[in-house]
Amino acid sequence: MKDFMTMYSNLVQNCFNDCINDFTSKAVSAKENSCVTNCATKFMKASERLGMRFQEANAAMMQGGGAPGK
Amino acid sequence: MKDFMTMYSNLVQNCFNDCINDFTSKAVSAKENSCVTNCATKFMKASERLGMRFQEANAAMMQGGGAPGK
Amino acid sequence: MKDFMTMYSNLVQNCFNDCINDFTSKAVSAKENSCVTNCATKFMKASERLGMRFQEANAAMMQGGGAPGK
Amino acid sequence: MSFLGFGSRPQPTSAQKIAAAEQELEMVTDMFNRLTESCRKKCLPTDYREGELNKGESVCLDRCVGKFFEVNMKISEFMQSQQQNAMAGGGSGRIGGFGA
Amino acid sequence: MSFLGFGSRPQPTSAQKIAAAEQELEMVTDMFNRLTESCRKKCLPTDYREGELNKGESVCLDRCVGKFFEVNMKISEFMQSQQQNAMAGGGSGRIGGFGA
Amino acid sequence: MSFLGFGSRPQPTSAQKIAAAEQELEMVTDMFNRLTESCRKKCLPTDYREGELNKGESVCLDRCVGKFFEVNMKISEFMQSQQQNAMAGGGSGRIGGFGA
Repeated sequence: MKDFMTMYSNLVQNCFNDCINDFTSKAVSAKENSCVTNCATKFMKASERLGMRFQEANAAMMQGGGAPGK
Repeated sequence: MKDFMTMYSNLVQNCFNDCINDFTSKAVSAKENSCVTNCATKFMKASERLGMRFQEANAAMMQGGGAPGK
Repeated sequence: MKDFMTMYSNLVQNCFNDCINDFTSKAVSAKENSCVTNCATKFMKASERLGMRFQEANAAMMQGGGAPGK
Repeated sequence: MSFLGFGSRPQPTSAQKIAAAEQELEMVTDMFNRLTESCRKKCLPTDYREGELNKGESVCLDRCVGKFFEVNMKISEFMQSQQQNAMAGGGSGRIGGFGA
Repeated sequence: MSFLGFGSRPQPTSAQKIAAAEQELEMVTDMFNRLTESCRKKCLPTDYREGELNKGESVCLDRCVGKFFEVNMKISEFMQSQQQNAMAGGGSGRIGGFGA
Repeated sequence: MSFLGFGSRPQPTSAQKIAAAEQELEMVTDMFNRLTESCRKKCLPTDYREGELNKGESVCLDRCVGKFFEVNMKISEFMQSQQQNAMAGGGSGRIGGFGA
């Protein structure tokens, strides 16, 4: 649960930082809006891919030079 | 209490990072000194303002699309 | 223990960020490799030096304007 | 969990309510700290020639909070739609057994 | 502590095993979060003109994970050699009373 | 709380002393981690052509620690004066019910 919240908060902060740079107007522009959606979509896809690769690499490492018992 | 400490540590680290960039001399210069004071002053004023706006926005959100019970 | 893990993780992340910038090839290059080793070596030496200076400064501060009781 | 606007849920017990409230407080505090960090970087120049917030900085901070909330809302909706796609038919539409 | 590859140790009790497993999980989660942060910065441009991962980004992410693990391995070895120098003759070669 | 130099306080109990000492340790550790991060960025170039600290880097690190402490002291004083303004007449001059 805590991991999910950290992930969620990171997502909000990162997409805000990357997409919202204009404070001359109050409203979120259409361009900013689509940036945020694309950012969130890409972030989720990247997390998924990184998670798979991470598990593979971790499993490989445990088989290779890792501890046998635990 | 922990929140206060985090805020305090952030304040020290941010004002140090922004204001202290000369390590050719040992002493904190007059210019660095006034930068640190202004940084701390402005940081506190900004925190206060952000806190007010945050609470307003949070209250508005809860009235708008939020959960009724809690 | 937790402090050691934080230090270790910081070391890995910092040296990775500073040394690995080429993703056109799969293999870690000789140059990247030596960068990582130098980074880790320098990081440890810097931590040691900072630790000593920190303790000295802390001790001096406690003697100077600090609380007498604790 | 009003800050995330995840909607209503079945009746919780008192202990669950307290746990949910604590978690919400922690979450809101974390969000406020992140918002502060982001808006400071976006709105305050780092030369600090004066301690006062000038007009431009103040307006920027106000808009920054508003836009941060909008982004948060948008991403909350996005996550809920993702969630609904993932467990279509199975669940209650809330994210990961959230809150109470 | 297989993620760090710190090798085998004397037989632990059950309680120690559970504590070590919890610590390992926390450590692996932290590493994954750091890896995610680093690889996102290295591989994803921040203009977000599309939501899909394109070919170049996908390949970059894959290689990023591989290289992150190699760096982690290399630094783990480095720390162990440091440790062995420091306590030559005294200990079991593990770092700082690690795990069980 | 000597690191922050917040001055003396009324007599605490043993349990309060222990809690305060633990909190102080956590605080000092956090400060050291932040100082390390800042001084590394200020003083060490990121190309790492050698593993040794050269003369310039060493001197820079030493001065960095000194200046970090000065900034910390200055901000501690600033916070105390803020505090005294805020609760003029009411309190003991310490910050937010700090320590013991």
